[in-house]
Amino acid sequence: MFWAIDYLCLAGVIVSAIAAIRIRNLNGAVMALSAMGTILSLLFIVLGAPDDAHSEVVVGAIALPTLYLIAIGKVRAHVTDDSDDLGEVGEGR
Amino acid sequence: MIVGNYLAGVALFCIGLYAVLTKRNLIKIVMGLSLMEASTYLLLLSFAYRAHSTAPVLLNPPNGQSAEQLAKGQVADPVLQNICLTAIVIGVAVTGVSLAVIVRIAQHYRTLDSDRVRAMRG
Amino acid sequence: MTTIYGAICLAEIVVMVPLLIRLALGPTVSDRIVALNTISTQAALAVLFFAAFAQRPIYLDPALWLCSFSYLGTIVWARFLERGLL
Amino acid sequence: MKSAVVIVLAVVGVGFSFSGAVGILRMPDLYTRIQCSSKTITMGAIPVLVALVVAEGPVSSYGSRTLVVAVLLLSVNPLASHALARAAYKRGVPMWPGSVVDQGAERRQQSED
Repeated sequence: MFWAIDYLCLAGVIVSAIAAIRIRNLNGAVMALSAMGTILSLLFIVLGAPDDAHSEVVVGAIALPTLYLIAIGKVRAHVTDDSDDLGEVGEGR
Repeated sequence: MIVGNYLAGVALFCIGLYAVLTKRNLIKIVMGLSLMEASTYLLLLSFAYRAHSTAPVLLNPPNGQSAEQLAKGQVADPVLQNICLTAIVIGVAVTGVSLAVIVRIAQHYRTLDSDRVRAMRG
Repeated sequence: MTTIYGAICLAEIVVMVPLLIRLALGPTVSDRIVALNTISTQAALAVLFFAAFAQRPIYLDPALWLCSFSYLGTIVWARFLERGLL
Repeated sequence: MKSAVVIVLAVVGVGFSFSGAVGILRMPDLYTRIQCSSKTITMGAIPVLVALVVAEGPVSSYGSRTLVVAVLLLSVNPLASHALARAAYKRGVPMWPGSVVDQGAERRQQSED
């Protein structure tokens, strides 16, 4: 039972990490990163480290995505060129 | 059975390294760095875990054991967990500094493309 | 009884699979925020039942943190979305 | 007897959670997905939490924290869903083309004029 929970959490972490680098919209990639932080904190509890799970919840699931979103919002006002890797920076909603 | 955790940590590190090496957007590169940090946490806690162990807290021991029995070797390694805690805090600081540098780059060069930042061209 | 708790924890993690698919292919950012909100709720339930499965009450506190902080994050991101920052 | 009650409550909760998750995957636009999300949390989480309270007793360390989690879920989740739906509607996230009525369209038209 323990190893099934462990492997399911590992699979969730890997899937959301792949989603975080495959999604072209930057805000969506930040959301996938936040999902990775949440499932990683669950995995930390399964591995017997509740204190690390505390800090991972606060840092990896909330604080880090908010930092990324603030940085993307500040960058979008200044980036003017429209190369195809930047076209999805401010594609809102 | 813990080998699965090691393999997942290695896979996560490789995903982060792929993002750092192939993406051109600077924010995507910092995301790859975050993924590599996450693989580091996963590897440290997998090293700390022993078979059939629980958290290194001696209050309310499970299954009717006493605290002495629990301290004999049924707990995970607390030293590596402390190192992991330090790594998490340092990781968020590094990410914050990287994003601040990226905001300054975008204000100066008007781009996020790492090929167009001319000052670092060798 | 601990077997039942482990099975419930496993089922709550299996429920995350369609949410992860929606997170991966949601067309707008709002869809991804909805999926993320539900993922964190399922993670809190899984933490509660894993604490009952491992018989450690010390594992219960991250569930409280996960509940309160995930909603804080959702409300903050909704505020960003409303101001057009996202 | 207690384990039978726990199993029944857990099957009800997990079934509703899974149906809500499939609804979030299959629904056509954002607003119906938000509706599925709130149904999932209310009808899927509360029976499971009640199962844990029944199994461990309401004054044990498990039961008390479970009740706190239930109060948090019931109070803050409608707030988050409402804030998200309001922000998405203000930003103009499109509805499903087959939807029938949009009661906020007149006010949005007036505010744009």
